[in-house]
Formats: sequence, C-alpha cells, structure tokens
Amino acid sequence: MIEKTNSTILSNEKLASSIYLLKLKLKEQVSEILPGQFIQLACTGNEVTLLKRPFSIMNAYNDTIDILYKVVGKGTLNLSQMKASRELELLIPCGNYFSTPTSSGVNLLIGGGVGIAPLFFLTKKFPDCHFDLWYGTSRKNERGPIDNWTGSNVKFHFHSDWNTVSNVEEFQGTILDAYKENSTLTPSKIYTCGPTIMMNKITENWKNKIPIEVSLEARMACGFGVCLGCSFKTTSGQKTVCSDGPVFNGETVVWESL
Amino acid sequence: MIEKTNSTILSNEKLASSIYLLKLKLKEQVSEILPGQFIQLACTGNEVTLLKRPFSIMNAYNDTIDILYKVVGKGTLNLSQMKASRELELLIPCGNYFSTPTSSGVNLLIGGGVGIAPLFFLTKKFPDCHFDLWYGTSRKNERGPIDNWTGSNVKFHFHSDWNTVSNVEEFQGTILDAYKENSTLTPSKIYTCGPTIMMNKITENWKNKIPIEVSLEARMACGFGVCLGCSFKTTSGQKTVCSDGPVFNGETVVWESL
Amino acid sequence: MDSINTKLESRLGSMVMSNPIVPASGTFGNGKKFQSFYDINVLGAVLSKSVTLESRTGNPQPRIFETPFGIMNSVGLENKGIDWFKKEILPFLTTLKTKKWVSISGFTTQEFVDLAESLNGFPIDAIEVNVSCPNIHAGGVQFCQNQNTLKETLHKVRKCSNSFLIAKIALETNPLDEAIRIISDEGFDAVCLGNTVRGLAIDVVNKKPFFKKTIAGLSGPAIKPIALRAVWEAYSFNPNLPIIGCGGIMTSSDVLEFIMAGASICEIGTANLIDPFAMPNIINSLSAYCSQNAISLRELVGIAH
Amino acid sequence: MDSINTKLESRLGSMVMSNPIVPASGTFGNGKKFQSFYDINVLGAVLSKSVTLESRTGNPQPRIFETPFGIMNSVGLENKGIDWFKKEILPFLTTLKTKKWVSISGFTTQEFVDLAESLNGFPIDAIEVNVSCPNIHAGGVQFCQNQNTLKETLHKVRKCSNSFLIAKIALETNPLDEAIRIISDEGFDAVCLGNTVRGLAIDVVNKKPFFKKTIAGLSGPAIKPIALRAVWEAYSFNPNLPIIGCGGIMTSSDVLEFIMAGASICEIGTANLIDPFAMPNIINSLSAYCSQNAISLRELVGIAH
Ligand SMILES: Cc1cc2nc3c(=O)[nH]c(=O)nc-3n(C[C@H](O)[C@H](O)[C@H](O)COP(=O)(O)OP(=O)(O)OC[C@H]3O[C@@H](n4cnc5c(N)ncnc54)[C@H](O)[C@@H]3O)c2cc1C
Ligand SMILES: Cc1cc2nc3c(=O)[nH]c(=O)nc-3n(C[C@H](O)[C@H](O)[C@H](O)COP(=O)(O)OP(=O)(O)OC[C@H]3O[C@@H](n4cnc5c(N)ncnc54)[C@H](O)[C@@H]3O)c2cc1C
Ligand SMILES: Cc1cc2nc3c(=O)[nH]c(=O)nc-3n(C[C@H](O)[C@H](O)[C@H](O)COP(=O)(O)O)c2cc1C
Ligand SMILES: Cc1cc2nc3c(=O)[nH]c(=O)nc-3n(C[C@H](O)[C@H](O)[C@H](O)COP(=O)(O)O)c2cc1C
Ligand code: FES
Ligand code: FES
Repeated sequence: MIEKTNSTILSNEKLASSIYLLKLKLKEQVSEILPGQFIQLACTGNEVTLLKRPFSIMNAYNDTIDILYKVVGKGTLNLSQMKASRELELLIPCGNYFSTPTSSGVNLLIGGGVGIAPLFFLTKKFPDCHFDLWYGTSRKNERGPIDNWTGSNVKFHFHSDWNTVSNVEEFQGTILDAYKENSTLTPSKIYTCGPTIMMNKITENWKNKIPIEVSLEARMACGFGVCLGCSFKTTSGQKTVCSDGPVFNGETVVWESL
Repeated sequence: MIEKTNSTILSNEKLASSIYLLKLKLKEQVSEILPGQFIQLACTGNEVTLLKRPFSIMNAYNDTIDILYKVVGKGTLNLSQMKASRELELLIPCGNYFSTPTSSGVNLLIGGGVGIAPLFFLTKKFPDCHFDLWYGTSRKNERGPIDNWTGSNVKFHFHSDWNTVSNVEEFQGTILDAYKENSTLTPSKIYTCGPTIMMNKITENWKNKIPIEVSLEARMACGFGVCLGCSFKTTSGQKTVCSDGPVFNGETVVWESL
Repeated sequence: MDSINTKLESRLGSMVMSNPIVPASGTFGNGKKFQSFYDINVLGAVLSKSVTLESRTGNPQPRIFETPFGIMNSVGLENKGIDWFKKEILPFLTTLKTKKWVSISGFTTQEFVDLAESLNGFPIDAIEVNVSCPNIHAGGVQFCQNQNTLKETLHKVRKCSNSFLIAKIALETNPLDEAIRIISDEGFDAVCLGNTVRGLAIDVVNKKPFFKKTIAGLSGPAIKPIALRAVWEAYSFNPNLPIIGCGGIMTSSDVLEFIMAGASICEIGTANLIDPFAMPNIINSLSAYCSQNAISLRELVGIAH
Repeated sequence: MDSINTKLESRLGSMVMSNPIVPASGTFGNGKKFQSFYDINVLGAVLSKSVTLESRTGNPQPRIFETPFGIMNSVGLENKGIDWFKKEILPFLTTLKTKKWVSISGFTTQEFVDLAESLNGFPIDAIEVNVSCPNIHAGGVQFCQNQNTLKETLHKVRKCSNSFLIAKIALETNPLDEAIRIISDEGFDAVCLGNTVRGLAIDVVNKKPFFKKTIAGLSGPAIKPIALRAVWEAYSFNPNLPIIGCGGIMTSSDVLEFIMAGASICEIGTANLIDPFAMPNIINSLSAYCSQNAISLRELVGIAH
C-alpha cells in the first residue's frame, strides 16, 4: 500500500558530474519495499515544481532509502542543491516490482545510466542469487561507486563510450553490442532498466528465448494510477507505467507507444 | 539612480512576534541612500513570489542596510525563514526621500508599526536635529529594540494598546490621541509613516498649520515608476508612490484614492 | 475527517451534500485508488473519469507537461467505454455512501444521448455532461463554443435522461452569457466551470510541439483567476443556476474564493495528483474555518457580489 | 549587449529589426525610466504605454495582485492623453536609434480613428492598435470579440493611417480564425497575440472582489501556454500574417518557443516589472543560442509546424 510520508535527507552526495546519491530517512514505517518499486518525491526548491517526481529505489534498509539521480531539469536541479536534514515529502512504495530472480542459473542485468538503480537493489535483496551486471553510461567516472558497492554475488561489467559518443542513441546500442562481443553467458532471466530504446533493443534480442523484465519510464503526474498520464499500449491493452508497472514483461510492451 | 544588485544576509533577527530585523550586506556600491527611500527585495522561498517586495530602509551604513519587517504574507514569511549568508537580489535605492529636518525647532515623528523604520533612519542621518518620536504598535514587546537604538537626539514615546485593541482602525487613532493627551510640544515639522488611515488623521490634525511629510504605501509591481500599479490621486494629478513618492506633502494627498 | 460539521453542508440546487468538495473528472480515476489513501465517503460526492460510448486508447505519449504553476495533459479521454464502466465501476460506486456522479463525453450529439439514456435506472446522483470536448461533426470545435450544437445536445440529453444533469463547459466559452442561458433554458440542473484551458508547449530542442496532438489542456493554480472570473460572470448572469467551480483549487482559501464568487460546489483536479490527501485536507480546513467564524458555507455562496 | 549579432535580425513583414525583443505596452512606461538601467536602443523596438484621446486617471487602488506565477493588474489605461504624449513623449522617442512603436487605445471606433489619424506625419515606425479594450458602444465587450466592430474599427483605422499597423487582440479571442482573417483582410501589417487574460480574485477576509472593477488582467508565466496556443493557431490559420507573441515570456527559451510556434517578434511584459534587465538579458542569451547553434532566428519562425 502506498503511503504519503515525510523524510529527512541524511546525505546527498555527488558521485559524478550531474549524478547524485540521495539517502533519505523515512519518518514513518512503510510496507516492505521491493526492487523495481519507486517513490514519488516532492522536489520543490529554487525552481518551482508542482508535481512529485518518480525515482527508482536503489536500496532500502531499516527506515532508510537510497536514490540515485541525474540532474536533467528543474526538480533534479533542486534536489542537487539540498543539504542534509532538509525534509522531503514522498509517496512510497509506488508501482509493482521485479519477479524473484532465479537461484539456479545466472540473472543478466543490463542498466543504462541511472537505470542501474533498481537492478542494484535486486542484487542486494537477493544475495543468494547470481547476477551478471552490465552497466552502460556515457561517462567513465560513474563506474567507481557502483562497482565498489556490488556484493560477491555480482559480476560487474562496465561500459562507457566516454569521449566518443555524441548522441544518446548510439550509446544506447553499445551496451548491448558490448555484451554480445564480450559475453558467452546464457542467462536464465534478464532484467533491464534504462533508456527506452535500449530496453527495446534488448527485448528484440532475446525475445521468445529468455524471459525479460523491463522497468519503464514515462512522464508522470500522479504516480498511483488515477490520471492516465503514463498510460501506454501493451499486447493486453493500455497499462499505466506507474501502477501496472513500472516492471513489465518486455515482450508485452508496444514500444512505439512510449 | 536605482541599481539592481545582490546582497548577502548578515543577520535576520526576530525582535517580537512576527517582527524581524534584517541586515543585508550589498554586493556593490550604490548611490547615497536617504531616509524615506526603500528597496525592492526579491523574497522567493518556499512560497513562490514573482514580484519584488518594497521595504523602507531603516538604516544604511557602509555597505550594510537594515530592514524592519513584519510577516504578513508569502514574501515576508519566506524572509522570516531565511538564514545568514543567503543571497537576495534587490533594487536600491528606490523612490524619493524626506526633506531635511529642521535643526532649529523640534521634528515630530509619528510611526505606526513597521512604519517606524524610515523615521528611525531620519534620526540617525541627522544626529544634530532634535526629534520627538512617537511609536504606536499593538504589541508591548515591540518597544524595547527601538527605544534602545535611538540616540540622544531623540525623545522616545511608546504607545501600545496591547490586550485592548481588537481592530486596527481603533489602534490607528490612538497614537494620535495619545500624543494629543500627553504632549504640549509645538513641532516645527512633522514626519509620519504607518497605516494610511493614521497618516490621513495626522494630516487632518495639523493641516494648514505645520508642514507634514507622509510616507505612503501601495501595492507595487515594478517599484520604479513604469507600471502605474501604485498610482493614486493628489491635488496636482496622478502620482506614483514608488517613483514620485513614497514621501509626499500630506496636504496634497487625496486620501480616498489610496 | 474529524467529525461531520453541518456548517459544510452544501446544496447544488435540489441536491444536498455533506460538503462542497468533489473530485474533478479524470483526476480521481474511478475512486478505487483513493479508497486506499482515505475513506472517500468523506467527499461531498465522487465523480468518475469521463466515459465514452466506445473504449478509447487515448492520445500518444507524452501526456503530461509541467508549466509555471500548472500542468498540461493530453490524456485524450482514455477509457474502456460505457459497457465496461457499468460492469466494472458502477457496482463499486454503488457501495459508497456519498453521492455518486458520473461524467460522460461524446464526440457527437448522438453519443451524448446514447450515454445519458443508457445510464437511466442506475443508482447515480448526477451526470456531468462534458461538453468541453471537440465535436467531430463541427470540425472539432468544442460543443460549448457553438451555441447551436450546445443547445441541441443539451436539449436531447435532457429529454432522454431522468438524472440530475450538470453541463461542464470550457472556461473560455464565449459568449458565456449565451451558454449559461442555454444550460438553464434546457433544464440542466447545474453548470460546471470549467474544464482545462487550451494551451501549447514547444520542445525547443526538437523544434516540435511537446504533445503529439499539439494542443493540450492546462490546469492547476495558473488558471485559478480565469476560473474564478468565469464563475463570477456565470453567477452575475444567472444567480439561480447552481454553479460548480473548478480550476486550480488547491486550498480551503481557494474554495472560499470560488464560493464567494458564486459556486455552490467545488471540484478539485490537479491538486489530487500533487497530493492524494488534498481533498480531505481541504475539507478539514474548511471545517475549521466555519467553526472559527461561526458561519456555514451556504451563507457564503455569491456573497462577494 | 556585447555586440550586434546579425543572427538575431528579425522581420515583422516589411519591418526589419535588430532583434525580436520589444517591451509590451504598459510595462515599460514610456522608456525613460529604463534608459537609466541600460541603453534601450539595444531593443528591437520600444513601445510606449497605450495612449487614449483624453487624459485618464485609470482605476482605483489596489491595482496589482499576485497570483500563482502570474500577476493581475487593474491599471485601467491611466495616461495623460494624446496631446500630452505628443508634446512630452514623442520628442524623447524620436531621439532613439531603434524602432519606435506607439500603442493606442480607444473606447469607440471613432477614438481609434482620431488617434491613428493624429499620429500621421510623426516619425514613428508602427502603431499598435489595442483592440483588446472594452467597446463602450457595444456594452463593454472587447472590440476583438465582436467581428463586426473589429472589422469596422480596423477598416477605418487602416484608411486614415499611413503607419505600419499592428492589431493587438485578446488571447481569448473567439473564433480566432475569424479575427485573423479580418486583421489580414483589412490590410493590417501584423497581429499581436496578445493582451492579458480576464481574471478575478476574491479577498476572502472582506468577502469582496480584490479589485474595485472586479475583473482584472492576468499576465505573466501562468498564461504562457495560452499565449503559445494562440500564436500557434494564428500561424496555422495564416502563416503570411506576421505575428508578435506576447504573454508570460521570461527567458530566451520562452522566446524560442514563441518563434518556433510562429511569432516573428516577442513582446515582454511582466518580466520587466520583476527584473528591469529582463530584456537585455534575454537578448544576450538569444545571441549566445544563435551563435552556439549557428542558426539565425529568422530560420526558426514557425519551424515547429
Ligand atoms: C518509474 C520511474 C523511475 C525513475 N527512476 C529514476 C531514477 O532512479 N533516477 C533518476 O535520475 N531518474 C529517474 N527517473 C526519471 C526522473 O523521474 C526524471 O528525470 C525527473 O522526473 C525529471 O525531473 P526534473 O524536474 O528534473 O525534469 P523536468 O524539468 O520536469 O524535465 C526535464 C527533462 O527531464 C526529462 N523527464 C522529465 N520527466 C521525466 C520522467 N517522468 N521520465 C523520464 N524523463 C523525464 C525530460 O527529458 C525533460 O525534458 C525515473 C522515472 C520513472 C518514470
Ligand atoms: C514604500 C513601501 C515601504 C514599505 N516598507 C515596509 C517596511 O519597512 N517593513 C514592512 O514590514 N513592510 C513594508 N512595506 C509593506 C510591505 O511591502 C508588504 O508588507 C509586503 O510587500 C507584503 O508582502 P508579502 O508577500 O508578505 O504579502 P502578500 O502575500 O503579497 O500579501 C499579504 C498581505 O500583505 C499586504 N500587502 C501586500 N503588499 C503590500 C504593499 N505593497 N503595501 C502594503 N501592504 C501590502 C496586504 O494586506 C496583503 O493582503 C512597505 C510598502 C511600501 C509600498
Ligand atoms: C490528467 C487529467 C485528466 C482529465 N480528464 C478529464 C476528463 O476525463 N473529463 C473531464 O471532464 N475533465 C477532465 N480533466 C479536467 C479536470 O476535470 C478539471 O476540469 C481541470 O483539470 C481543471 O481543474 P484543476 O485545475 O483543479 O485541475 C482532466 C484533467 C487532468 C489534469
Ligand atoms: C501593469 C500592466 C499594464 C499594462 N498596460 C497595457 C496597456 O496600456 N496597453 C496594452 O495594450 N497592454 C497593456 N498591458 C498588457 C501587456 O502589454 C501584455 O500584453 C500582457 O501583460 C501579457 O504579457 P506578459 O505576460 O509578458 O506581461 C499591461 C500589462 C500590465 C501587467
Ligand atoms: S502517473 Fe497518473 S496514472 Fe500513472
Ligand atoms: S509600482 Fe510600478 S509604477 Fe509604482
């Protein structure tokens, strides 16, 4: 059940240019939080924002949650200027979650940019499962933190096109290309989160072969399924990213509708 | 000449309930500031404000200015929550100023509420003139600070209707009544700033007898005479409070138009 | 909700409601999601997402854009159609103790008629007829912007329906006095002013309109002064036609502005998306206002005129 | 202004301007006060406060109210009349190197005609005809809201004036396509979209409208999506009629939105009141945009269509 609650910023650390790690202490106990779920966070600051903004939960322990965010606009700019002890209102936990990873085979995780966040949480929540984690970003300096934090159940692969890639689409292809060139793994299950076009390509690649769960993004207003702002087409009709998702079986997504 | 500049909050002290003293350090040198002039201050904070807000200058020395303000709405609420070192944009100095006080007789000053601010500045700017300063407010605890700060050129009278006055109009009359009951002074010149109705009554009282300068208030947009938002009627036609004023000869003001 | 404050009791013509707070259509889903935040029976009425005859997938993504103190939406009346609505939603609405309002939207006069008619006999308290959507027989001009089609549509809907009928018109309706006259002449029970205001945003990086359908609906605090103006004018034109105010209402003070301008009831839209507890919070603070001022809301309707 | 960037050169029909930034009437006084902040010759044109035939004291206080990301004003066209304007302001305007536009406002068709005629022979580059003000012969309805009076007024003004003529209409003008057709048919050189949007505020403590005249004009960022929509539609209706965009423009990015939607020139209103340096700042940042993107603004006009 989604709760509206308050939180206090414990820390708000800059990890790389425009990438921040935000640690929030929740004021109230909430239901169990599962990997794939997100929060709707009020981000008002110098720049005025009206709607809350959705962010994947990167980790949740005791009453603390971690958010990895990238500064792209008004709300995230506000966040980047906030200091410890500031209070932020949020809705938590929103949306559905990833299915339980396999404990027999290897789970392949492919994250693009801040899309790494929910995948990282998956590896933490299931320490007994094995993960092959591919992390693609356009900046070399984003490797360090993630690599250092992953546990022994994770094989970490980093791929950046730093200095070479000028447009995002090209980059989005390259993490999959990099995987294909460098891996001989046959995963039992695939989880991915990142730019839509990347998840689309990944789905095409393994379609009908291996189960693929994708964590989608859309512009949201409410975040709890009432406004249909985030509604898109699937093979079984219109679905909301915020409430039916964000996690979907990749094969059911009609990608053009996103 | 009005300048747009930045300032840094040096301190923002609560003097009494909802009354604050704000000290600002200006980032740039500005023209000489005279008593009666005001600033247009950007007050954006948690509450969003678009227009700058006008505040009388209560004191100006070196590159510091003092503002006495009362929390009445969004902008002043924001101000009251601000801490030292925060930057605030402003226009300074705006408007005209009081004429030079007489140095032969006694200058009578009557201030209502935060209207005391520009009168206080007058006493500081002209240490060789003598002032009889009457300060009316609805709260007893506002006496202390002002009384303590006035110099030896000032005779300070405090009048509050604390606990007895429920509506402002009644209070606004009482500072004049208090003066009439308690004073035998024949002032050479009168300066007043405060609620419009108070200044109106004061003008009526001394009309055609003693020169009266009033410092008016109006809702402002620009603060420098271009929008006519603060325009009102005088015996010599429409005038803007922000640019032709805020200081006017009380006898020229058509009070109903304010 | 602390306890029921009779000072909040409101009347929309013949309809007596516990308080004047109703969700705006399309910002409340069909109520179920809000039920998990709070008991939606505290609301003056519930109001469902506009339903059309056929199921509609709505407009392409993106559908939401934030503007200075407003939001624009291009949802495009996505809904699963009246048959699904009757099967899946009406039974749930029927379990509620508060008033149940249903919003209908058509693209031709006949669609409105069919929708209204098909709701006869169901236990609902009002139908809000969303005539602020484009009439495809009139080149896409909104029903409420053309006096003839507005008149024809309201006339036919009134004739076929035995419900309490509300006409929801655009805030830009012009001339508004004509529309108000038609709504009242055609025997509608109330007017809702109003819907979103037509707006546009350009994506300057891609040099294209942000929304695929170009024009989208602006809502939220930005439009409040416009909605208040429309309510004020409608009340001036005809103080006997009950008015529902809608547009940018966020706080109890906003509600008071609308009531004093002439609205009997207020619909809350965008505020629900910003804070799911917006409506119960407003009700609580209206309750405090009425107690502190020993005044009941009904005394305040149109008082600023 | 660092240096003149030819990429900012803009055309409003036959008028060539150094850049597309012009103050909106009534937010710039008559230019003198701004001259002490910066050299106003950096502007594409200057535009004076609307002048009427007779001197007007305007509306009572209060005249300004702040709304969510907007302001409302009830200045009421205070000005000292055309004779004073010619004697006191035109000589100052004549000393400027940039284009000089003059705004005129009337309450009858004849007043517009008299004003326009009396400006013949003066060295001004354009007259902006503010037909968004109420026509007292038509019960106070704005000129632009009635096709007949709009047509008659523009026709007569065009006949008597030899100036470059701009019709400034309300953003709510409805039907807009008709108004655009009339403006173009009557030989006006450009349309300005548009003026403030009619809004209301209630003072809930006093239970009265905040403004003595009840309805006031809403401007600022809140109305930007509405103004953009109007510009977009006007350009769709007639891409050959030059458009001036106006409403809520605060930044260079806002200007780009208007240009891409179809405006050749942009007027800046409320922004001037918030920050006297708004216009030169916008010009500088447009200049940086054009250089960085190796593009000239003229290529962008209407590009989002
Ligand atoms: C389920 C979900 C989970 C997300 N998780 C994360 C996360 O863990 N970390 C993170 O950094 N970001 C995440 N996002 C994206 C994040 O919500 C947006 O970056 C954020 O809302 C932008 O807000 P803003 O005010 O800074 O940008 P705005 O000023 O609103 O817009 C600036 C730009 O940001 C992009 N944008 C805006 N809203 C969205 C949105 N809802 N989805 C995608 N792009 C958007 C657009 O390109 C827009 O032009 C997630 C989005 C969704 C839907
Ligand atoms: C020349 C001048 C000098 C002033 N000097 C001082 C001063 O030294 N100290 C001080 O505390 N205040 C002073 N004021 C008043 C001050 O500008 C207002 O209190 C302030 O603008 C309110 O802003 P707000 O955002 O808090 O209120 P808002 O949220 O804008 O409005 C809340 C209430 O404040 C009042 N108010 C708003 N604007 C004005 C205004 N321009 N004038 C008067 N009342 C207003 C109204 O009653 C309104 O209902 C001065 C005003 C003028 C015109
Ligand atoms: C996401 C969204 C969806 C909407 N859907 C509908 C709808 O289906 N039917 C309708 O009559 N109005 C619809 N509206 C308009 C609202 O009911 C309301 O009239 C408008 O948003 C103005 O109120 P507000 O400013 O409080 O949001 C919708 C508004 C939004 C924001
Ligand atoms: C204080 C004020 C005074 C105005 N006076 C006039 C006027 O005299 N004539 C006119 O055509 N428009 C007038 N306007 C409207 C502006 O020119 C402009 O069209 C409107 O404010 C929208 O632009 P903005 O959102 O950038 O302010 C005035 C606006 C304001 C805020
Ligand atoms: S954001 Fe409202 S339904 Fe998904
Ligand atoms: S506030 Fe604009 S003229 Fe005085």
